[in-house]
Amino acid sequence: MSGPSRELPRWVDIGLIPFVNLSAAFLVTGLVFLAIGESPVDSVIIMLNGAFGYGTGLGYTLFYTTNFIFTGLAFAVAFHAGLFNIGAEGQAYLGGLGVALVCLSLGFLPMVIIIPLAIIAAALFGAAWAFIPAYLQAKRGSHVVITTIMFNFIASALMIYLLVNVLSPKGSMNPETRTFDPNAHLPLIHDVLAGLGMAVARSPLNLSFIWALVCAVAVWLLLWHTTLGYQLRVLGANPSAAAYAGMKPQRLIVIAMMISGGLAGFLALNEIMGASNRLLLQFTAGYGFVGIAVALMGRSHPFGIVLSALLFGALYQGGADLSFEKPTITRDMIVVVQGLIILFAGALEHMFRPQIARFFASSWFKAKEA
Amino acid sequence: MEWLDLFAQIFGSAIRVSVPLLFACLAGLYSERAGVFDIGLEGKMLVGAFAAGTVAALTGSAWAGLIAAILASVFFALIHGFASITHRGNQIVSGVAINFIAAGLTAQLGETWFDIGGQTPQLPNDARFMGHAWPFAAELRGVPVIGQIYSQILSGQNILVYMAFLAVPITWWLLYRTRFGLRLRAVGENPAAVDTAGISVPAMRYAAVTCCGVLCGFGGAYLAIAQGASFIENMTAGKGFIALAALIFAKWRPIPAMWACLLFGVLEAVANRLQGVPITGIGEVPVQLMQAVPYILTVFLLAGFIGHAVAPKAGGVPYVKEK
Amino acid sequence: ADDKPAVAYDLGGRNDKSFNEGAFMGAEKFKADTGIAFKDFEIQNDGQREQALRKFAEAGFSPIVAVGYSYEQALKKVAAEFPNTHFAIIDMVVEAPNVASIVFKEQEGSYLVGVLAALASKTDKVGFVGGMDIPLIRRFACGYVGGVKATKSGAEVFQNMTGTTGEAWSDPAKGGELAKSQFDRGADVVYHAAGGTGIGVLQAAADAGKLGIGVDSNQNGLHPGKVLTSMLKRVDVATYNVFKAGQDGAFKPGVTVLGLAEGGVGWALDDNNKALITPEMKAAVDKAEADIKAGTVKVHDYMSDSACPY
Amino acid sequence: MAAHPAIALAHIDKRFGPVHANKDISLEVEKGTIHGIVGENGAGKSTLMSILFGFYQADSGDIQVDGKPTRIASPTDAIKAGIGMVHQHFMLVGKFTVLENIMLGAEGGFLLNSGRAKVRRELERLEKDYGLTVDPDALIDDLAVGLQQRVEILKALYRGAEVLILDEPTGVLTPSEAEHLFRILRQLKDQGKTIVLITHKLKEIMAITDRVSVMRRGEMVATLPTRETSPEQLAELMVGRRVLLRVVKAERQPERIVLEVKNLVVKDSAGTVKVNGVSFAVRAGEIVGIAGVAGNGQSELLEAITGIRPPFSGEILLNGTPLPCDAALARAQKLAHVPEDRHRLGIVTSFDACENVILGYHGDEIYQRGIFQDRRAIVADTEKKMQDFDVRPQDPHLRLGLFSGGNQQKIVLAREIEQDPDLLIVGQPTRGVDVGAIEFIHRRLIAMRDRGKAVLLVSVELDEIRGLADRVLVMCGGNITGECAPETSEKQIGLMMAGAAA
Ligand SMILES: Nc1ncnc2c1ncn2[C@@H]1O[C@H](COP(=O)(O)OP(=O)(O)OP(=O)(O)O)[C@@H](O)[C@H]1O
Ligand SMILES: Nc1ncnc2c1ncn2[C@@H]1O[C@H](COP(=O)(O)OP(=O)(O)OP(=O)(O)O)[C@@H](O)[C@H]1O
Ligand SMILES: [Mg+2]
Ligand SMILES: [Mg+2]
Repeated sequence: MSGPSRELPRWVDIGLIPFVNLSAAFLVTGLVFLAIGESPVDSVIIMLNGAFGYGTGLGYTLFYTTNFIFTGLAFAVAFHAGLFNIGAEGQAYLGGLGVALVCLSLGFLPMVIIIPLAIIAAALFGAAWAFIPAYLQAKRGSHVVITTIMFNFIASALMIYLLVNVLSPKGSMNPETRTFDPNAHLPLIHDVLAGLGMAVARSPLNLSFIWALVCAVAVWLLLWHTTLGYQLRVLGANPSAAAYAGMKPQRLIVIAMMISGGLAGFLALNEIMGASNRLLLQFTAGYGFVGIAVALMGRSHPFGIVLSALLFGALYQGGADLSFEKPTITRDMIVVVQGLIILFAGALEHMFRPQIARFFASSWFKAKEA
Repeated sequence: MEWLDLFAQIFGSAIRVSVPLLFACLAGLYSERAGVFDIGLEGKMLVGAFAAGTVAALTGSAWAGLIAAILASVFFALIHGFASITHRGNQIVSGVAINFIAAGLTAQLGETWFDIGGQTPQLPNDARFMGHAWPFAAELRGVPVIGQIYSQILSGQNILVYMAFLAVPITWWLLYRTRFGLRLRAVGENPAAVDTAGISVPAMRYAAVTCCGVLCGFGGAYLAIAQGASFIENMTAGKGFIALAALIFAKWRPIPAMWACLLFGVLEAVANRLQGVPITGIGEVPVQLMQAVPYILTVFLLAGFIGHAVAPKAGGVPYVKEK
Repeated sequence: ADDKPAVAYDLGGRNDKSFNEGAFMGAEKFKADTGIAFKDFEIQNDGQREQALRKFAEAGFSPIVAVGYSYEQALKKVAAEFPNTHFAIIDMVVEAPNVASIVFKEQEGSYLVGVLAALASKTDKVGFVGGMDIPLIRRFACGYVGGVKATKSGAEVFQNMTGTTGEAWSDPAKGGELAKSQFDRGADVVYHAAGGTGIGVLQAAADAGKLGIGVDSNQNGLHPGKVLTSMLKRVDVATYNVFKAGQDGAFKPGVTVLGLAEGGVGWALDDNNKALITPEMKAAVDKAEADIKAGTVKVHDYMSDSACPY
Repeated sequence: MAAHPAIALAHIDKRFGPVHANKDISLEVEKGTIHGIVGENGAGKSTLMSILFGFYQADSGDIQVDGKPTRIASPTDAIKAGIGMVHQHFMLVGKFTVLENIMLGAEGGFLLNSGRAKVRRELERLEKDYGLTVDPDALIDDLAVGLQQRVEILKALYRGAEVLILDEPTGVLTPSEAEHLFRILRQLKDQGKTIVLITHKLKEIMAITDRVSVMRRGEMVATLPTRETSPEQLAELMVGRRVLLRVVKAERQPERIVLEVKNLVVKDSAGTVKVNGVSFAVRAGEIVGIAGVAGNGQSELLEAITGIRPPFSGEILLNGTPLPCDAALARAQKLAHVPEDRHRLGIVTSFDACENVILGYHGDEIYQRGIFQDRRAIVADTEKKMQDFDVRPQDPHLRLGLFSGGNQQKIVLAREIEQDPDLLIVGQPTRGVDVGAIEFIHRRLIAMRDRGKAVLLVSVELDEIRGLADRVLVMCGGNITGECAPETSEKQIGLMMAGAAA
């Protein structure tokens, strides 16, 4: 009986390999910077400073991080159950509808009541939008990847219709709702801290950041410390074993997707209830798709996801500052960087593994023989 | 008489609209039939459009633009192949990455090179593929049905339109009548069978994604230098995904793919035409509903309510010999 | 204070050949005239409006011109945070002591190009392609219809809107299709108020041998001889004026309405289209202009009652 | 030796990561003979043949074909050298016709048309020569396994194979189909073809081969003329020591009925009837064995009883009460199940051992603490079970995939047996398990019986059935074709397995 010789050390698996992949992505990014005639080094300095160097920047970084935690967790929960939910975009969009309906109609209630209601609404609407693809996958075998793509587009059409024809005030130029009553604004962190006597820079960072961290812990507990989570993971790792063990795969598929959709819906808490305070078009802005990369980078583990969400948040905010500082660099550059990270950390995640494995196999040997 | 005219107009418009869908749909067909799923059609068309717009602007030649579009799109197709064939990465993730990179890179490079808001410069007509009227088109316009079809639908389209529709029988022929097609279909169903028959699975799949890249290049070129006269940021606007829907709708077969694209084209043409016009008995149909119809139809199909779409068996699964 | 003017463009971007480009031209002219540099920023999504304004304000820029009505909410917030910074917003009214709001009487300019379109049309059918379906664009459409009908009461005007989202401003393929469908129905002149989408409209007109009408900036040069004229909306003048006032320390908050009389709107005549404008057409449009300025002709403002009487 | 051997392998070595699949193997196959290769699961037989066919590359070693050193870097090279292979898992495209499958890779030109005609002609000839009849225009998916296998053979012959390798060809065949196959193989041999036959079934080796090679744990331990050996000797060579074919067990009187199956009909997902109105009973204190060639409905029968696959009709009673089709409820009614296909059903290889120990019992109260799982209880329970079943290494946190096959099986057995069920259903309990573990597992099963539990055992190993069971049921074609005592001769049982009534 031999030991786990084929295994790479855990730190290599969750630390070194993602790091190498990320470095490859940044290397190529550097080449793109050179290609458009910008110094990569300067750019990195500006981005780091933009993301972490001053209060507002840090606030924005964490604000974006919040979005990515939600969508990253959303992807990860479904992924653990073996489902590829690329519909976070649409689910978050619908979550926005739920939040907006609560905030618009119940804005007269005290904040302590509105906030939980909005959380529930975000989760319910997001989950409801995930339910149909989930149900079709469970009962009719329609592949959830394709149906969730389709549902992103359907959500977009639906929301445009609602915003243009139903929700926007008459005579308004923008298809967006009126601004919510102050009771229905999620408190901004700088306001909260000011109330506690701490002065921090203004930014849209709001209480949903805390909620995102709570969700990360909750997802971790769910997946690794509850029977439901156990069942979801068995379903993902070996669906036949799930059936053998008397689990109900169809029900689990629906549950996993609905949890996933609910988490995606929380994106709206941050964007709609926290920042813009009104429902507007396309507020999801691709966060749902980036969530895939966030989850993959974070090895689908909540704590990994929080870290990689921070990375993407910093990238977003640093990128915004960069394009502000350097007129030649547009925000699109950040889209490129994200794409490269998705490519190298996601699609090409196995590229460097054999080399690394070989390296460790050899040093392993040496250590053993010595 | 008037409704005949209307019909001809809508159909003419539907053809123009469906051309990029058709290119992308056939592109996806090659790739997915070989077992490589591709949600990066959108991105590849976009880089194709950008390359076409750029090179046509620089050289003044539409053909140079087309070749550039093909090369650029094939390059991205090969990245997808590198990730999903050579490195057995997740094909969905790779597709998402391609879409991101394409969207960002085209806009950034456009901005860097031309500094006109991420677009490429407006092209003069001789740097575009222009439509050419067929002989006697104008004269026959008045002849009902045949004349209308001839003059309003067949005549006056640019060469890429004809190529798109020609690509359908060619694809059919390649797929079902040639060695290449047999192997391509086999590799999407059971790559191990292909492997043991002494055919390289990676080579077949690379060939397939290359075909995919070529056709996406055509689609992009059509948008930028035939239908339009420059590349514009994000000008594919979701067409790659509608094409994907059409591909599923056609159950991964070439001739039905054409009908699916035309159907979706007609939907858009009708939506354009009926905008703001109330339909008797129904009232005004929201444009958003019309826009969502292709997606809704596809979901219905996938759910098995209209026939059943069964994807190529080995689709989406990397081929691993030594497991 | 030292003068640090800035411009934040709308989604179409600095070089949209149209609305945003107008603001850019105005700023460039200011720079050329005064030697004072300005900073500008193109947002990529709605979320950045607030961030862009705040960044400018924090960096000490003033006056800051926000181009486009979509900046309303963001400006309300940021203007309150930075009471000592001067802001201006175009196409929208934001009431704050440090904000200047500049709006145009687009209906008047549109009326004039409507007159020209009616006279240039041989089929007595003309078209209009709008961008996003919002009251502002309906105001363009309504003024245009007014001009057409006043000239040829029997003329038919086809109207299409490209869409209902921001993307409607940058979908030239769709713009082209809409224009073609209007040509199919017999139109031979088409006016667009659709930003980047309009590029496709003008292209389709040129391809089909029909006439297009440009908007905002002078677009006559895009397809010389194929663009009948352009409805000028002098965003450049507005931007220039705000910058200039900032330089002179004469910033004036409140609403400024720029119509024909104020030189805020107009129509473009240059070498590119002078062959298309016959003396009779010029006479007719000059008369209409005089009538409007004199108040004898009142062009209906769609936004006053969300209706178009023509 | 006068002529060259058809195939000569010398010093073939192959590793898959840590698994040393082939260790310095040399083998010669005489021309015009049928050469058998036997060995336990995982001995490396398939790997060796895949190397010969160019599907895998040997890490070192040489190959000679017909006396000429040949580099076989891909199946193309092998085909060129006149080697054909029928794989354990068929390499056919289900949606293609027979014709297209045969053409694939040998289309004979860019256009398919000319090739098609040629294949048709060639098929006719092969049909005449060897009696290999198939409809060239039938879809593979519509063909029975026996016919699919025929297509595989035709594929090889069409490519001009002189050496034909068959990897466990009879595992999926009924005895009569197997008989037909052997007739074909003999005919091929008579025409001068060389055949390499991999199988687990010593009977087949004795019946048809001229020479036989035995592999054990990646090594070639012997090559003998078939005439000069016996099944006992081969078995001994295979496992490396004398095999106890008999299990010692005391007499026991069966008691009340625990499981009763009445007129059970089960269909597979494609709708074909796999179990065709089967009735039987299992009493407390007895082991009932179900014998039969794999694929004759045993799997579906087990799946129906254990609640994984809904039966089409019929009744299943456990302790007198109807058993719903629900694996969780079945467990709650004290039915435990050791599945046939461990990797597919029984375990999750990417999970830790302790997470596998609760599989199926994850809802049990002892594993819960409030709304959370009680990790400590789970680990403690795992440690206990590992100790009881001598699982090595005894690490509850090790990923299950890192345990050897025998230890994985022990973990599954520990999980199911320790639940102290009334009825234990066991499929292939010793598949891929070494001899030491086999004995251990057999003893545990008998201990269950002796505690008055009911055990239903399904195995393709006749010896195992005959050694363990108190009663033997024989299944064939979805029917129970007979019941007999374990002492019944192998030949007699074999007849029943082939469908002849007892
Ligand atoms: N592709 C592979 N990757 C890794 N390990 C493999 C691979 N193929 C086989 N092995 C391992 O090599 C060893 C020999 O396997 P092989 O399939 O040759 O055995 P076999 O004798 O054919 O067994 P069986 O009788 O079960 O078919 C086993 O331990 C197996 O797990
Ligand atoms: N696919 C694999 N991946 C990783 N490790 C493996 C793999 N297959 C086998 N191993 C490792 O190799 C060792 C030997 O495995 P193998 O199944 O050959 O054991 P064995 O000697 O046959 O034991 P047993 O008789 O209990 O089956 C195992 O302990 C396992 O850790
Ligand atoms: Mg084998
Ligand atoms: Mg073993």
